Amino acid sequence: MAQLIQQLINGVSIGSVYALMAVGYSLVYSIMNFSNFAHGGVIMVGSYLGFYLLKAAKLPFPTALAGAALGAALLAVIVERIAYRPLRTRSAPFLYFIISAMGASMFIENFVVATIGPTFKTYPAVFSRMPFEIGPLYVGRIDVLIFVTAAVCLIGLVYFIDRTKLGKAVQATSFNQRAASLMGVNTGLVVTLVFAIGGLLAGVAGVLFGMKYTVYPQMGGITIKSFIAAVFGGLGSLPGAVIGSLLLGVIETMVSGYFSSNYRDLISFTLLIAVLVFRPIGLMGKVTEEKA
Amino acid sequence: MNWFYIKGILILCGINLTAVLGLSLLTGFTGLFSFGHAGFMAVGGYAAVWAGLRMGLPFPVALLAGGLVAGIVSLPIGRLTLNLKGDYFCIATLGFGEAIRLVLDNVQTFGGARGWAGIPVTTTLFNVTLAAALGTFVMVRLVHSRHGRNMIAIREEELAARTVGINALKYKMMSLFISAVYAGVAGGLQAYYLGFLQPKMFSMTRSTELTIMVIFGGIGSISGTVLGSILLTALPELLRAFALWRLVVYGASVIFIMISRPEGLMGGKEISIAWFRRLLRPVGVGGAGGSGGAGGAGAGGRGVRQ
Amino acid sequence: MSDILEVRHLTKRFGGLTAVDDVSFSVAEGSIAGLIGPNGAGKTTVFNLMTGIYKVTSGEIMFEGKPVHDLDPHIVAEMGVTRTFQNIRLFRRLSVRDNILTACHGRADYNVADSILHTPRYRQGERRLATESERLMDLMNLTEVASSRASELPYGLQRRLEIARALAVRPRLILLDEPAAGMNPDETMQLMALIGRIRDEFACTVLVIEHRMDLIMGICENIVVLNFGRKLAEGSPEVVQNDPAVIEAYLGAHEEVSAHA
Amino acid sequence: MLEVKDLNVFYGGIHALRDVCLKVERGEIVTIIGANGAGKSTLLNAISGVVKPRSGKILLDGQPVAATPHGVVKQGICQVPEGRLVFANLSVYDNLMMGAYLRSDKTSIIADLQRVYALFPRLSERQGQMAGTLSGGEQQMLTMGRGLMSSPRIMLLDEPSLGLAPLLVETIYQVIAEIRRAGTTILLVEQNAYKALAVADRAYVLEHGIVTQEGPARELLHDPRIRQAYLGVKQGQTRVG
Amino acid sequence: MRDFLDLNWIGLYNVAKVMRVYGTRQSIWEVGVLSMNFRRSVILTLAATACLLLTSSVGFASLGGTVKLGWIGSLTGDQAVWGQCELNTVKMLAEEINAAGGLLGAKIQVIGYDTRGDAMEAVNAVRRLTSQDKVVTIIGPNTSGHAIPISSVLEEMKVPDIATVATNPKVTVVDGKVKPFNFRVCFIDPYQGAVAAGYAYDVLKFRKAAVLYDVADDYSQGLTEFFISTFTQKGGQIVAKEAFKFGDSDFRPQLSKIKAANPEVIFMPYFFKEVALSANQARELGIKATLMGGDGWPSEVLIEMAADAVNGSYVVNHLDFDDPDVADFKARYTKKYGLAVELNGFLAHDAFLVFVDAVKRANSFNPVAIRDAIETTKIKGITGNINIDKNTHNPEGKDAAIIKIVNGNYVFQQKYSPK
Repeated sequence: MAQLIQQLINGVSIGSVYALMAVGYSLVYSIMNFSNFAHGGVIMVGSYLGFYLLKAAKLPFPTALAGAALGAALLAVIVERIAYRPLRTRSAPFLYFIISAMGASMFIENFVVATIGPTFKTYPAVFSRMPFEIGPLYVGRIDVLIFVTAAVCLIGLVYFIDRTKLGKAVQATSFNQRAASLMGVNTGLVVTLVFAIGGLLAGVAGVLFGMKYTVYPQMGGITIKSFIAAVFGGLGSLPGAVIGSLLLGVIETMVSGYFSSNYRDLISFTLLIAVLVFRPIGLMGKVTEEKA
Repeated sequence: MNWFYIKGILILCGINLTAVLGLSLLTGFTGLFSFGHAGFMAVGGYAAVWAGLRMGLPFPVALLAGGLVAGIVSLPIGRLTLNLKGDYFCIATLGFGEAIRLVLDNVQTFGGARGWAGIPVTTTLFNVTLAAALGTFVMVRLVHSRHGRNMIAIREEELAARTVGINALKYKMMSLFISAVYAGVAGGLQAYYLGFLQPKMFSMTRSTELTIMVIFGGIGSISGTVLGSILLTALPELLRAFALWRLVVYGASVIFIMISRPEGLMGGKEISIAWFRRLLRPVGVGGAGGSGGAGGAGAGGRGVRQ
Repeated sequence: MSDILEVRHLTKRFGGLTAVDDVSFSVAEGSIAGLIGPNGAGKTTVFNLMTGIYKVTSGEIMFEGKPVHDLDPHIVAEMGVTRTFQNIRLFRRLSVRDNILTACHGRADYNVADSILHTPRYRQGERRLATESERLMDLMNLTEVASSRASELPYGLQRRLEIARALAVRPRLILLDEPAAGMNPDETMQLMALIGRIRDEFACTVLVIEHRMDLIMGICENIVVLNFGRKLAEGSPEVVQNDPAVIEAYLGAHEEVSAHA
Repeated sequence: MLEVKDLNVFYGGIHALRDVCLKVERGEIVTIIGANGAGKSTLLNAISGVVKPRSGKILLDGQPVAATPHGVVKQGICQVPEGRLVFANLSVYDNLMMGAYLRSDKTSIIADLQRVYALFPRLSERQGQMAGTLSGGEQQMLTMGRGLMSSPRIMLLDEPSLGLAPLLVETIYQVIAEIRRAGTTILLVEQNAYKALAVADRAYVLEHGIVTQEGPARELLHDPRIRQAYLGVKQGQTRVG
Repeated sequence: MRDFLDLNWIGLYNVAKVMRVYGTRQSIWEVGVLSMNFRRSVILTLAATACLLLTSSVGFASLGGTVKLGWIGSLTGDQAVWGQCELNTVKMLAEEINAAGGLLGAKIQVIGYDTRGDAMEAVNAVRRLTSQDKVVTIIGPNTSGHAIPISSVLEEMKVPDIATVATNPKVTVVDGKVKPFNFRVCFIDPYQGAVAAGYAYDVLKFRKAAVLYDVADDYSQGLTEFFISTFTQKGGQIVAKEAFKFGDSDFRPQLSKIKAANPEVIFMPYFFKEVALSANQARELGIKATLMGGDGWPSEVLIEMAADAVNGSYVVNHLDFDDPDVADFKARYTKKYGLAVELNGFLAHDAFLVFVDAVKRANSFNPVAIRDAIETTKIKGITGNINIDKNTHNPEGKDAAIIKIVNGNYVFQQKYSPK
């Protein structure tokens, strides 16, 4: 019993990491309707920024976190300007966006390898590594922080999107840019804003990921799991991304814990495909029946 | 430049071309975007080596067997995933590719993650060229038949295609099957070229590279596919002297081609004899305005929506 | 004349919304019939149900005595029912010729091997498809623009191409979804003539959704009126025009336009 | 009030508008009629900043209008796009409030909202519903209501009757007349030349991107050439009624 | 090398020119004269490609007074940490020899190519090194997956290769036949696995072991296999065998399961990043068992990332870090590059020694002569005595060093060979 609960805790904590990355990715997806594969690269850069701000600049943690988030936001905006905007003004199909995103991701990763180098970096200890012990169970401090951050980010974003005027403008832009611009919405700015928020989230995710694990140029690769989780939950739905992430985390954990860690991903993927076969838009995806 | 080295690059071009041709049918002509094609290469590679080494089949037959097995594997996958749209299909194929790799990592009969060594090096420039040329020939003929046209129709407007009597699922399956066969053959060629197989060789990065080659060459163009795969295979080699920076340059060129020429190198156009004739006409005299199909094509500069 | 199409108690629900509610009507073979009603009455949904794009919730659609509901669109097309779309859906990046050639595909039966080897069967098939599409382009006055991209055609020609593409399937029943939308009266006039010609030359039955009353009343022999997913009225143009329910829900009391003229 | 001078627009390689000149006076309804592809929508898009003209001037009260769509809206020009471009994923209320995006005076926004609800009672019934689930007619009402919410000085209406049932077309045109009565200037682009000419004060005829005719709407309505080309009055006439 | 750089820039400039044409095409398109420019751009592309091909074809064989030494490995990708350290090491040693008068009077020029962690790239790189650059020997690569496929090229071009850490037995011997041009300076998977298992059972007296390994990694699978077979043969019990997949950073599900099996020792045969993460997580879950690992462990980064978690763990290593020769090399490296030496650096160091020794004994730069000389290598490297066996091309009888991590230091315990 204790082990089952411990595994659940493990699963939720892994899921929270996925969720934190998936929220920013899903936000951009819901507005731009394409998978921003450069998101992982932005997370990685955010993580490095946080590392240097903490270690080299010796800034206090909140300042370093803010700095990393801002830096990542800036990078996300730059990527949008260079790699996506020209495509957008030409309303190119989503395929081109994905390829451009891959190019950007490749560029960012290898740029870091070439300049900073491939070595892993370790965050200085900001929090104690010692977990909370509740009876036979262990809950990591950073895990709690990550879970809370993911939840706060989600709630903040949902509030922003659903309750604020700017959020409505974002939704309107996502549905139809031209119509939104005819309402007086500066759509270019809105898109920039969306990428900036996505970048902010990526920066936060990067710093927390770096603290929990480590920092290295290929760390963006883990976002693949977040994409899968977002698909699982339904693309474009922010709560879907989070729920999908938590579910994927728990499923992976349960499969490794009670079935076979050798075939964990195979089983998770099979489950994903099974979900998609019965519900092709994911768990909470927007139903858009094609109108003839 | 040394011939031995060039030969190596050319063999690699041929292997990539074979795989990319298949993917071009799926992505460029049928409009489906796969992230798992390296998975089919893996299946084909392992099957071809199995057929050659364990069953003793001659090389060409083993290659075909590899292709066939990859094709057969694609059928159930296609049945389950081909109804998914856009990114959902991408993720599903990505999942498939990773799953194949995981299985190969675990199955010790094929050497597991440690790989399968001791495969005779049979792939030569001659037979790679032959395979790629044959593959190109078949593909050209295929896309110029009603089958090819039906696939293009599905890419352009699936619903309309279905209402004029095109069995969309069947043609998508056919497209996936054929592209898997190509990938399988390419996997076999690769296995017999390296003399070694390891699941690591068929990572998602490999799938991504193939897709980038298709898009780079141009959607819906066989000549673009040929050009794209040769150029992009050679590019990293030419940039070899830049060591650390070459993948940075590679990534930048991919972005650059997407934003400056998003329809890819050829973009729906084909190089034919007539095209060459136009090409060789003095520039500026002949073609202003573009004549017929070749000139007027190319995904509209600024899309007029609806 | 027998009925080529019979719709019985057709119902379609989307979640809680009933888009089509117990609708029954029939279309006589060789006739031109109209389906009208206010926006949102469920007309296009009926078309989608007939062509297999949606699955019916309950009820039957019989085409030439055989059920066609719940079949896939391509099978329905093979049986002889095809359609056009409200928002034109052409193969945009293909030429006019290739649009039609593609739709003719059912007329050739060569397989993949034939196409690779260019067997006589392939050559015959391709020749047959080519002649067929040339003939269609001729009939529909599209020969001049045969090499243009579909997306580059002016609007009226796109409509015509879509009809031509549908005819390439050799339908026994063709469903036209607002073919006159966005056409001026002159073009609408030509379209009316065209629909009549199609019926005669291609020996097929036409069912058309349209808001342009001049067109509907001018060519339809029988009209079905839908409102809120239910059948409101059915009958000849005269009957429908003077039906008070139809006037109230759809046509409106007209301060007649021609008064200005 | 609004003046377009020698406007040239290229779409891809196509010369979509050639030296188009146009004037709309305060309080007028001016209509532009013409065949499909004549450049009517392009003209509206150029005025509202969606399309960049190659050359020419667009003046509002003698001042050049802004180059971006949001700038144009700020100046009091609002385009109601064709094809019922509602924000399907937002509620009716939210759609209307999107119309008031650039305004911040709460009380006048609410007053305008009441006015829109009075014009289109259907919208007030459905204010909580997702716009995507509205019928075509309701969507057209919504786009117009949304346009009004920006409290425009001049409204550009693009094909308001497209694809609507006859009864709805009547309603929409009544509303158009009413909007004008309330003091908003209207530039109307229509396929349905009859309706447009009946409601408008003046009209322009656009053919292949060139203004071929202009004059009071009533005169054009009786012009035999126009009658034949755009009103379909040729042979006997089969007309309801 | 420098010639290459210069000439390729010209090619690149041509590419840039082509791309500028692409860039402006968008506006030209609008005027409708696209076909002309399209054709021009294609011609330019083809021309540029031809330029690139031509310019890079100007290769030089060993000019009077230089001898070329090749290196391949990952400079980018997941394995880049190790690859870059190897190349740095080889370059540094070459510079040192050159400064001291060179090798047989010739200066050593090191040409290093990236494999991107891709086997095809490795083959291409070797083709280029052997044919165009005409190197006399190749050092590297750092994974078995690349060392195996290059052998056919080596045999065709008759150039020897000395692998650094390619530990799969099949790198040098396949189906009982030794590959004539493949050598290595490290011990192989079966040996290392057996050392770990033997030490755990015989010396540390553990009876219940668990294994956590990377299922997608050949090295990890190899060690796991031989650890388990030796340990069970001796009478020990494997209470849990759990896998993760390369790229994972969270191991708690597997560790929770291992914890429930209550082992005395956990064998972790993978690289230090994952070791640090999994060790930390094991301790966070309250696992108190001793941890044990192979030559993927030793690194300064491991201590930095997980000093407490790995305290008291045992590592099977190639060398004793406190050996004076090792310390000297470490100091030189750190002084030059400002970085700590990764394990691969030590093996690259010894591979370089083998090369230098073979050239001296062969007294020739002929690759085949060098190959013959390597076959009879008997030298003392910093990782121990390297006596290449003619029949296996492996350094036979190389003792493993057992190291214990004590308070953030790698403390040498003993040289150990399994019985």
